Order: sequence, then structure tokens, then C-alpha cells
Amino acid sequence: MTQQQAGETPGFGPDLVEVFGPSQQDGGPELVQLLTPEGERVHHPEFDLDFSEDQLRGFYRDMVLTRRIDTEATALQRHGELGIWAQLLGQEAAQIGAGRALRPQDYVFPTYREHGVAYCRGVNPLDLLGLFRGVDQGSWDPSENNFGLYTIVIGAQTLHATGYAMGMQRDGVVGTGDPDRDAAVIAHFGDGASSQGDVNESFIFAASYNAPVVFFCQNNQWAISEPIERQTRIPLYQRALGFGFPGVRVDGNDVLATYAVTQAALQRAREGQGPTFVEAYTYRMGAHTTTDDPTRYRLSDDLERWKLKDPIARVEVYLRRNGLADDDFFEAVQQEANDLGHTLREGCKALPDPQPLSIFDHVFTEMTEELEQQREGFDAYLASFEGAHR
Amino acid sequence: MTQQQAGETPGFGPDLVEVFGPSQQDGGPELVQLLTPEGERVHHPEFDLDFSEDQLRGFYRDMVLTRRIDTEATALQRHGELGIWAQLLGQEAAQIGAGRALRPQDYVFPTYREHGVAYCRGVNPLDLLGLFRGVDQGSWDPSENNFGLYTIVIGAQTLHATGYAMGMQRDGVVGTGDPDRDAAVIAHFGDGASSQGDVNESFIFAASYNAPVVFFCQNNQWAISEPIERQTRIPLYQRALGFGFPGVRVDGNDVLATYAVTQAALQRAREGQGPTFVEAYTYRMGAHTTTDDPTRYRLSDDLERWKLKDPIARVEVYLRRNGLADDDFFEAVQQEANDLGHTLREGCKALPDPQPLSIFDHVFTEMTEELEQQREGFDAYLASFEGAHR
Amino acid sequence: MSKITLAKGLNMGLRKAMEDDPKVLLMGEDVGKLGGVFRITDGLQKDFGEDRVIDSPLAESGIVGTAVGLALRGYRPVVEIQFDGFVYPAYDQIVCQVAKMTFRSQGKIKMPMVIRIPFGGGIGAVEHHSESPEAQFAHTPGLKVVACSNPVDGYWMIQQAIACDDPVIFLEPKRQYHADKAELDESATPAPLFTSRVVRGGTDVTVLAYGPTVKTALSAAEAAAGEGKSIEVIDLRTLSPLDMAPVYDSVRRTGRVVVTHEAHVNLGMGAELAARITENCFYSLEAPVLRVGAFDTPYPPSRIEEDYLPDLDRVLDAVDRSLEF
Amino acid sequence: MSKITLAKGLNMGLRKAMEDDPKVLLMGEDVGKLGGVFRITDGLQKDFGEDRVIDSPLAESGIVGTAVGLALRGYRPVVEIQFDGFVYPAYDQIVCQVAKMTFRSQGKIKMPMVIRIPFGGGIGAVEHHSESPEAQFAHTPGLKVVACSNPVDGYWMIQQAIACDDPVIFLEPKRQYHADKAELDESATPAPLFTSRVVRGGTDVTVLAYGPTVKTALSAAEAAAGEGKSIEVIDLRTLSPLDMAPVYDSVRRTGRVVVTHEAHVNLGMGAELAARITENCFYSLEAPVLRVGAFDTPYPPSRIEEDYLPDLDRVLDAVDRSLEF
Ligand SMILES: Cc1ncc(C[n+]2csc(CCOP(=O)(O)OP(=O)(O)O)c2C)c(N)n1
Ligand SMILES: Cc1ncc(C[n+]2csc(CCOP(=O)(O)OP(=O)(O)O)c2C)c(N)n1
Ligand SMILES: [Mg+2]
Ligand SMILES: [Mg+2]
Repeated sequence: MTQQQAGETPGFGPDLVEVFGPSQQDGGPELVQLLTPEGERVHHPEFDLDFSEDQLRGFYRDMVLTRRIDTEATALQRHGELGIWAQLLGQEAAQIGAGRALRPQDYVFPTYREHGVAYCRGVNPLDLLGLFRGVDQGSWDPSENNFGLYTIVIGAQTLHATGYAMGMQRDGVVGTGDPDRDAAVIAHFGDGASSQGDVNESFIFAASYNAPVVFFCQNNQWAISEPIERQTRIPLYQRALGFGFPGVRVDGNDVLATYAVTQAALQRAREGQGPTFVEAYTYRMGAHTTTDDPTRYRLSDDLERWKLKDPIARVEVYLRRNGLADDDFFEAVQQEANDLGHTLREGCKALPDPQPLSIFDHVFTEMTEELEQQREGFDAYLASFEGAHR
Repeated sequence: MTQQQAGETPGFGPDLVEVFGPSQQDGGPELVQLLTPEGERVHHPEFDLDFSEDQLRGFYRDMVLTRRIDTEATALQRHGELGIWAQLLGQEAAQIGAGRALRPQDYVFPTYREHGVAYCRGVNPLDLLGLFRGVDQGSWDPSENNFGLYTIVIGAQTLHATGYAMGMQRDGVVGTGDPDRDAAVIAHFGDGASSQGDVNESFIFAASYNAPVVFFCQNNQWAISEPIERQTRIPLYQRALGFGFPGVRVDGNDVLATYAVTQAALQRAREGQGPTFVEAYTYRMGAHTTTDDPTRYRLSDDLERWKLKDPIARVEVYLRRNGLADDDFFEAVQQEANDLGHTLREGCKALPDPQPLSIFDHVFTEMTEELEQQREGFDAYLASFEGAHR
Repeated sequence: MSKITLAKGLNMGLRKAMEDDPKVLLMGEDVGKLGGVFRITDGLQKDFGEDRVIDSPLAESGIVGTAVGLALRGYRPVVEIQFDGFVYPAYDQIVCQVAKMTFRSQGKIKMPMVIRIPFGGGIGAVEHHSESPEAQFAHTPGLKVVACSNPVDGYWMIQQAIACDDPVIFLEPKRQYHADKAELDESATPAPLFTSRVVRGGTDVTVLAYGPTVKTALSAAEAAAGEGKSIEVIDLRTLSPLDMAPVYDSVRRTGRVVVTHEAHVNLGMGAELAARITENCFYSLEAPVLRVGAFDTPYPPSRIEEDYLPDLDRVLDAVDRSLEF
Repeated sequence: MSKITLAKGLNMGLRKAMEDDPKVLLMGEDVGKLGGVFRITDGLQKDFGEDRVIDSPLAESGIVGTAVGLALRGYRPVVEIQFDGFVYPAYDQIVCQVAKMTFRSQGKIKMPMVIRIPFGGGIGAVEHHSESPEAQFAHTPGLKVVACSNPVDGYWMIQQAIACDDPVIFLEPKRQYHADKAELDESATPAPLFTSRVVRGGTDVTVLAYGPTVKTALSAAEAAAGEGKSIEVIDLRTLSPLDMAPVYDSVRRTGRVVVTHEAHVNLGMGAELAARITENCFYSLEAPVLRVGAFDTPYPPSRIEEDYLPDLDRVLDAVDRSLEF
């Protein structure tokens, strides 16, 4: 009954639903791709780029280390060291491609799953664990790496990103022609988030002010248990057309293509040409979070199909096939990953719990008298248990 | 600085801004028109219709009476009988065209300016004044004429409309093929409203469930003092493309075209083909409301230009030129309008103020004990002044 | 008779309501195939179909706003907000539309909607997953606000809320979903929805609680009993309207009151209860009404949430302070 | 020295703040060319340009959300919400983002944003144009909430709010915008922002008011004086944090308190004030704190709004009831 019906309606043109259903398994003809799942380098009329060998090896390393951060954190959650963890398994290329396309002066507004982008920005991976362990709500300093705090309310950060970009316009760091000066913002969000009013309002503000912001949507096909079809009946990148700025669908499991498209979009923004929507077409290989059980709502077939598109495997094949990396390289990266895993494991366990009295800190820039009193009361209360069994 | 720059960006296609700026004076090539401002009947490949003479005279009469409701209410406000009035001057064709395209079983969700649509639905025009006089918040029974209460929070009603349409789907009154049974919803809103999260979410829900709803936007070029360019940089009807359903721009000052397009969109919805966006391209000839002073923000040139496109004048010319109505007809309509004006004037002044104790009525379907007590307390308090000077 | 959890009680209650009235619909994020992140709607889509258990796009305003439309069309939508902290995108629709429709229309429109909100903390979650937004809704005329505290109430109250012709904000203490089991007698006659209940008699101090703090209050009463203090515990159950009669009755006997909730103390339910009790029982009060709630700070990282939230000791501390007056 | 209205005081204060700090921006619907529907920003876009006085798309969440981004970039956005009833679409951004950024970041982020809200009734407007949403914001940790009541305070308080590094909800009694004039001495030193002020001394009953009800309270005091009753009036000015010292001081002298505001009584500021006063001045109180506010119903049609809102007579009635205890 709530099924959409396809076909021509006089005057309104073709109903696009069946023409461009959002869930083509391969992303459809519009998908920008530079490296196939089989590791074959293909070319694209608009978004081609020459990548240096270092860059290619770098992407590989980045993705392997990112995956390790993720699997390590997942394991830490299983061992009770984290309360929860939002896995990015399968989305490494989308995140590294986007993260590496950034310049230092650019600014990132992440969701709660942007561990790979955080890594690219130089955020200490250990710092990402605090929020999930429950010892803080993000302990890195956003201004240090131009990487904002994780945002949990779906889509809220897209407006922050747009406002920040409006600030860049006012600071005169857009369209000056100076590559070290011109800056842009990238706003990350998910396919589910695209339904939030805030996200659509951010499109409106960005278009209205021509703000230098790239809306980078990782369409991982799922919003917890809800498939992308619940959020849109046409390919998501086309949403941008309704707001008057370009949208592109890129193979989010292809780090080369994601890099190329994102950097072109960022450059467009830096040059003062306004917003772009990038849909990184990818797949959430794991559960939504460690508390989720995806077997309740999706078929393992799907998963198997996407395993063949693994973002790391295809780069490895390409590097090996073209003699750009040898066993030593792969082993070294593996070793580095192991070390990182070890560091994270030990570091996580050593993360101290916050002090109870810290509850009152930083509610405001200076503590109010009211809170001072509550703090004192609580302090005295805690002291009354000293020595006693509580 | 916040100006948008047009031109090609490699890979992202042409920047559409200058190609389809939202503010072409004539609505641009995509405008559907059946009757020109000069009263000339033109044809359209998709949306043509044969109108009977009765229909044409009816449209004229509807628009004249609607305009009279509006000017009368404006005058009543000037005389202190209304607190405020939201004028529709210039938007008569958009509203009559849309209102007359409805079937009894369809349902309307209006803004605060849909006086012409209300009239078409058979709502007593006097009932429209209560809200603006401050004696009620809309006194008509929505279920009587399938015409909802005026909604003041911008855009909120578009979600109600979508939900109502989802209810119709569940009631099995969509796509049955029975013209007396199949029903649809129309949601009215303004160009400014198109920026609200709620409106965009309603597009998402309507598309996702393929709900039988027509989004009817009167783009009257202004949201109080803000021009349409602040809300969108492409023609507004194209917003729908981003959500996967059709959008059409119709000459909102052309009652024939508005009727034709709206009824096609409604029919599409009734048949189960889902939502359509109709942009009725029109102009707010008056102030935003009687408290607004548009000379502070817009040029009188603009107004003069739009005066030439008056929705009533062109129908009159057409009727006269084609001998479809004679002086008697026009005089009779005029007389009817005068009578209506008189009735409204007298009726308005006679509208009783609500009783103070009515404050407590209908907060809930049954009064709670708490409110009963507040009511009693207030009753006793009021009684204490009896006879006394308060 | 079977022993059930709160989650099960709610699930059974929803099922019963859907069986009884075909107009009852469930809507929300992940309520369908997944059965909700807390599994409260488990199995219902399978049995009642996608038209009655509706997975929605990810947009809370959209969920509540379309539910308004469904209610206008004669349905009785039961909306799930996934976590307390995500109700705010829908806040405008709730306070300006849901709450006001009946008043605006002078009673011509009914708005029989239930908005279910898992609320409160204590589950070790990240930000926005442990909020207690009840005071904001109770401050809004036109909304009714209730909180259940146990499996049996969960079963009955959700059905009563759905049967109510006014909009009801239905608060579920998520920490209790799978905590304790209780015997459900489906043939019993439940107390009316908008009534409070003395859940433990006592003579020295009255403790008012609702939702998650009822358990805390009962434990406190138990502990205090060991020290010879007799605490009366009232489970408020309804927050708007308040059912003050049993409260006043109790206060006139004990002369001392402690209110405890997980919401911030400042302008929380405790403030209103204190104001009303003081006004109505002025000469009976031996001590001011004392409030035990969350501090007036945002919800902290979960590792210290138990310090932040009221617990047995803080309730007892307040009881002692009250007795010292 | 010149005599100015509240509207003028706010306009001058905004102008001064923009002159003093180039990072100050104004944003909102119609704030630019039109100068706002109340003309509070009149002439500012002309003088400071479109980049500093920004007409926004019609979306309140968008306005506040982008203002968050501007603040993160080092700006000091001053946001205008056109009418009280239209703040709710932005509610999520305000309570989940604006209020929590500093806490979330452990102080690394400052959120120096002012959200100006014309509030209260009495102007004969239609629905949603006469709301008093202060309690909801005051209940939210991380927000500061102030209300001005007169032209001189308007001038100073808006500048102080803009200079504050924390987010401030700035409430302007719209009914007073063009009502009374007062002399402004621009060379004076204003009282600190987060302080309350005794605006009329008295000995029998303390009346607490803020925003639009300060005038009502003063008129009531005047009328009561004629009957030999001495009323002390305190203009609270700050609603969060509360400045209780002058309140407690007053209550300890008078023993009787009436709180009046236009917001609903249930869970309004009066509830919190009653709870705190009772707890802190328990032995000084001769009567319970009495509350005079709007009834717990939605705002009615404007023809009866004066019945709905607290007025001089209802304040005096409460004063008498207090004295009868
Ligand atoms: C406003 C809001 N509503 C609900 C949630 C609960 N929630 C967390 S993640 C999620 C799904 C998000 O899906 P998507 O945007 O596709 O991102 P993904 O998790 O797939 O990366 C939901 C519903 C939330 N965090 N915020
Ligand atoms: C949520 C909300 N914000 C602000 C307002 C104040 N307001 C009333 S009408 C209006 C402009 C609406 O413009 P548009 O949608 O184009 O409709 P029009 O008035 O032109 O018919 C504004 C800002 C409101 N009613 N609701
Ligand atoms: Mg997703
Ligand atoms: Mg308009």
C-alpha cells in the first residue's frame, strides 16, 4: 500500500523511482570510481588524478591503521573496557579519502564514527576512546587539529559546519587565490541523518550564503536497522540538486576516488564556489554499534557481497600487482598496526575515571555561585563517607 | 563576499545559479501558463484543459469575492475591529485555482493566509475573522469542510498533511480507481516556509511512504522582508527533485493554469502516485500583515510591474473579449461582493468576546481536577469584583 | 500469572492495545524489524504489519508531526522517541501543535497520541542518552505526563495512556527495562492512570518519587527502617496533572517531605511539589521540602553518573536533614 | 542624557556592542533591511553591513545552529528569535548544543552567544506570539537566562550579555518595548549582569518579578501603599543563575513572598523560588510563598489575555492572602 508506483504521469515527467532506485548494488552508473574492487585502476573523465607511489602506500597504511583502531576498540568494548563503540569497519576508504583531502586550515565537523578522519587530522587515537569509555565526552582540543568534537545528535553538526564556513567567509579566507590561506569546512554525516531537518536547513543556509562547506555523507546503506530506502527513493547525492548545488556519488570503498572527489569539492569551496554534496557510497560491515545485532534486520548475503568490495584489499592488490609495495612494506604496516593496537589497549585501561567533583567544572567558563554551593555541598557529603563503607 | 559565483566547475557540472536564478520577473521558461496577463488564452502541451463558461465565470466570481473578504478584513483592522490581518491581495488566483481543484473528500492544511481556499471549502468567511480579532483561534470545525485550522508556526502543517495522507493510505482511499472515494491532501505553505526543517522533513516522509499529498507553495516572492533569493538560489519548484518527486512552477496569477496543475497533481496523488510539489509563482501585493510596512524593504517598481499581472483583471478581459460575460454579470458579482462586505463588517463587530472562564475549557477533552480548581479560584476572584470597580 | 520485566510489560501492553483497537499505530526509528533498540516493540511489526508498526525516516519532528496528521485522521499513534535526549528536535511539534490542538479548536479536535520516551540514566551510555526531560513537558499545558516504575504499571499504564483522548508523554525508566521482574495478573483492575500511589506506608518522612527513583526510594525506606526511621514512599506515577491528594494526606501525617528525581533540581518536579505542598500544608510542615536530584550541570561522562544521580545514600541524607529541622 | 524607550535602549546597546567588538554579529529573520519586526535592530545593517547584520533563511534551528558554528570560529553571534513562540524549532540546538559545548569540551570551547527573545503577552497578538518560555531554559544547565524590564537595563544588559563568554538567553518584555521612557546616562557604571535588584523598599511583603511583571509589581506596591501596606519589590533580572542573596535578605525581613510572572504557574520560576526560599528561610516565613502567573492553560485568544495574565489586582489579591496567613 505504501509502495511507490513507477511510470509516466502526464505533465510531471517520469517517476524516477525505478529508474534510479537508491539501492543499486553497484552504486549505479553515476558512481565515480578510480579503483575497482578487483584492484584495477580505471579512469574518469572528470575526477581523475595522478597519485604518487607514496600517496598510494600512504592510503594503504592509513586504512590499515584505521581498521586496527576500530577492531581494537571493538575488542576493548567486548572486554568491558569501553561502554560502547561505533565501528567503522568497511568505511575506511571513505574516511581516509576524505581526511587526506583536507588542508591544515580546513575544519572538520564529524559524527561519532569518524575515527579515520580523526586519525588523518592527527588526533591521538587514544583520545577517541574516552567518550566511549565514559570518562569524557571527547578530550581533544578542536582548535588544535581543526577537528571538532564528535556529535551524537544526528545532523546537528551540519549547521555548525555551515556557520563555521560563514565565519571563514567573514575572515576573508575564501577565494583569495592563496592556497595556504583559502579554507573550507567538511561536514560528515550519515545516510540516515539526511532526513533530519537540521541537515536540510544546513543545505539551505550553505546555498543561500554560498558557504565554503562540503557535505560529506557516508551512505553506508543503514541507519541502525533502517535501510537507505526509508530515507530516500532516489540516489542520495541528488538531494543537492533540490538546493541548487552539485552532488556527486563516489565509490566510498575506493580511497582514490573518494580522495579525488573530496579534494575537488573542497577546492571548489575554498575558491568561493560554494557548497557541494558528496555521497560516499559504502557499507557498514559491522553492527551499528557494539550493542546492535544486525542479524535481526539484514541478510548475510548482502554482507558477503560487500566483502568483495573491501576498501583495503583492493589497494593491496593494486600495490602488489604493480610492484609498488613488497612484503616488507606490508609486514611493516602490519607491525605498526600491532603496535598501535597494543598502545591503545594499554592506554585505554590506564585512562583514569573523572573525579566526581569534576561534574561541576566547565558548565560555564567560570563557576557560578550556585554551582559553587552545590559543589561544596557534594564535597562535604562525599567527605562524610570517608573511611566509612559507602 | 557571500555572493554566489556562477560558471563551470570541472566535474560538478554548471553552477545553476545564474542559469535559473529564482527571481526571473516572468517566472522563467518553465512557468506553466494558460491565460496571459493580457487575458490571452495560451496552450500548454501537458496541462491544458477545457474550461466551461460557467467555470470561467465562477473563477472570476470566486476571486472577486475572495478579494472582497480580504479588503474588507483589512479595512476592519484599520478600524480597530481586528488586531491584525494577513492579506492575500494578489494571490487570489493561486488560492482559487488550488481550492477549486479539490474534491470534497480531499483535505486541506492551510497557513494563516488561505482565505481564498477557505472560501472554496465553504468555510464561512466570518469564521476567518475570529482569530485575527482575538476572540478565538479558528472557530470552524475542520472535519466539516475538510479544512484544517490556520497554522501560524511556519511549516508545521506540512507534516500534519503528510501524516493525514498516510492515514488516507491506511484507510484504503488511495488508488482504488473510484473517483468518489480516492482522496488526497493539499498542504499550503509559503516560499519562506520552504526553509524550515519541518517542510523538508515532510518531503522526506511523503516521498518515503509515497503519501498522497500535494505540496502547494505560494511563492509570493517575500517572507516578510526577505526576498525569495534568501531561501533558494534556484527556482523553488526544483526543490522537489532533490527528494525524488516532481515539481512544477505554475503562474500563480493565472487561475486556469493553477487549477489545471493542481488538479493534475491531486489526481496523481489520489491515484497512488505520491507527492507533487506545485510552486505557484505569484506576488504579495500588500503588506505581510497589517502591521508590516513593506516600503522599508522593497521597491515600488516591483509592485507596479506585478500590478500588470493582476489575477482578476486578466480573467475579466478574457470573459469580456470572448463575450462570456456581460455588464450585468459583472455588476451582479460586484453587488454580491458588496453584500458580502456588509455582512462581514456587521458580523465582525457582533462577534462576542470570549468569557474569561473559557480559558479553562478544552485544554483537555475533560477538565482535570487541577484546572477545575484554578477555574473555581478565578471564578471566586472575579466574583469578588462584582459591583466593585476593577 | 507470569513474571515479567518492565520491557515485557510494555510490549504486552502495546500488543493488547493494538489488538483491542485497529486504530492504534506505532511509529518511530527502528521500531519495526528491529523491535526498537530496547526491544519494547519486539515482534509487533511481524504480527501487525508495516502499516501499523511504522519504521520512520530519521527525523523526530517528522515522526511527531506526521503522527499529528494521523491522529487528525482518526488514528491513535504511539510514537517512540529512541532516547530522551532525542526528543528535542520534536519539541516544537510537541509543545506548539500536539499540546495545543484541542484548545485551539475549542475541543473539536482530539489528539490521542502517546509519546513514549525511555528516560533517565544509569546505563553507562554516552551523552544525550540519559536525560530526564519531564519538567519541560509538565510545564506545558495541554500535555499529560506520566512515568511508570514497574512491570505491572508498565503493562496497564501504556494501555491507559493509549486509551486517553489527550496527548500523553509516557516516560519509561530505561534502567529498569530489564532489571526486576514482577507478577502480572492480566485480569486485575488497574488503578486509574492519573493517580499517585502510596507504595510503602510510613510515619516519619514522606518520600516522593517516580520512574527510576521509586526503586531508590523504596531501598532507602528499607534501609531507614533498619535504623528505626519510618519512611512513607509515594510513587507519583502522574506528573501532569499531579495527584496531590495522597501527597497532602501523607504530608499532614509526617510533616516532612523529600522529593527525588533524576532531573536537575533547579526547576525540576521537586520545585513544583515543594511549592504546592508548602502552600497547602503550611502549618503541617516540620521542615521544608527537600529535593534530591541530579545536580544543575549537564549529564556527566557515564563513569561518574552514579555520583551525579540521586541514590539511596543521598535520599537518606536528605531524610536525615529533614528530621533535623 | 536622553529619554529612551526599551526598544531604543536595546538598539543603542547593540550598536555599542558592535562598535566595541568587530566579532559581534547579529542574525535572524528580518533583522537586516527591516530592522526586525520590532525595529530593535533598526539601522544596524545599514551601518555595519550585510556581513554583520545577517538576514537569515526562515529556519530557527538553522539560525541558532549556524550561530554555533560562527561562535566556534571566534564570532559573538547575537541571534534574534522573532517571537517567543518560534524559539522551539531551535530548542534542540539550544539545549543540546549551545548549552553543552563548554561542558562537553571541558572548557576548551566557549559559546559566547546571545539569543534575544521578545517574550510575554499583552500586545493583542495571535497564537504563539505571547509565550513565556523562560522556565524551560532556566531548567537547562549551561544556559544563562536574564530578563530586562526597563530601558536603562536594556541598554546595559544587552551589552553585558554580549560580553559574557557563556550563552545567554536574553528575554525582552515586548509589551514594554515602546511603553515607557527613562533617562539613560551612558557614562554610568551598570550593576553586574547576574544580579537582582530591590527596586522598591518595603517591610510587609516581598514581591518578586522580572521582565513585564516588574511594572505590575511596582504599580501594585504603589496601590498597596495607599492602603497602608508596604511592599518590597525585587526585579530579579537574572533567572539562571538566580541571585538569591537579596531575596533571602528581603524575605527574612518581611516573612512573606509573592512571585509573579507571565509564565504558567506550574513549574514556572515561582516554583523554584518558592522551593529555595522555603528551604533557606524556613523559620522566617509567616506564609507560604504565593505565586501569581498565567493559568496552566495555553495562551488564550487575545481578547481575554488580560484575564489570563497576572495583573495588579491579582498581585494585590495574593499579597492580601499572604498577609492573612
Ligand atoms: C536526533 C537523533 N535521533 C536519534 C539518534 C539515535 N541514533 C544514533 S545513530 C542512528 C542512526 C544514524 O544513521 P546514519 O545517519 O546513517 O549514520 P550511521 O550510524 O550509519 O553512520 C540513530 C537513529 C540520535 N543519535 N540522534
Ligand atoms: C517558526 C516561525 N518562525 C517565524 C514566524 C514569523 N513569521 C510569520 S510569517 C513569516 C514569513 C513567512 O513567509 P512565507 O513562508 O513566504 O509566507 P507568506 O507570509 O509570504 O505567505 C514569518 C517569519 C512564524 N510564524 N513561525
Ligand atoms: Mg548510515
Ligand atoms: Mg512568501
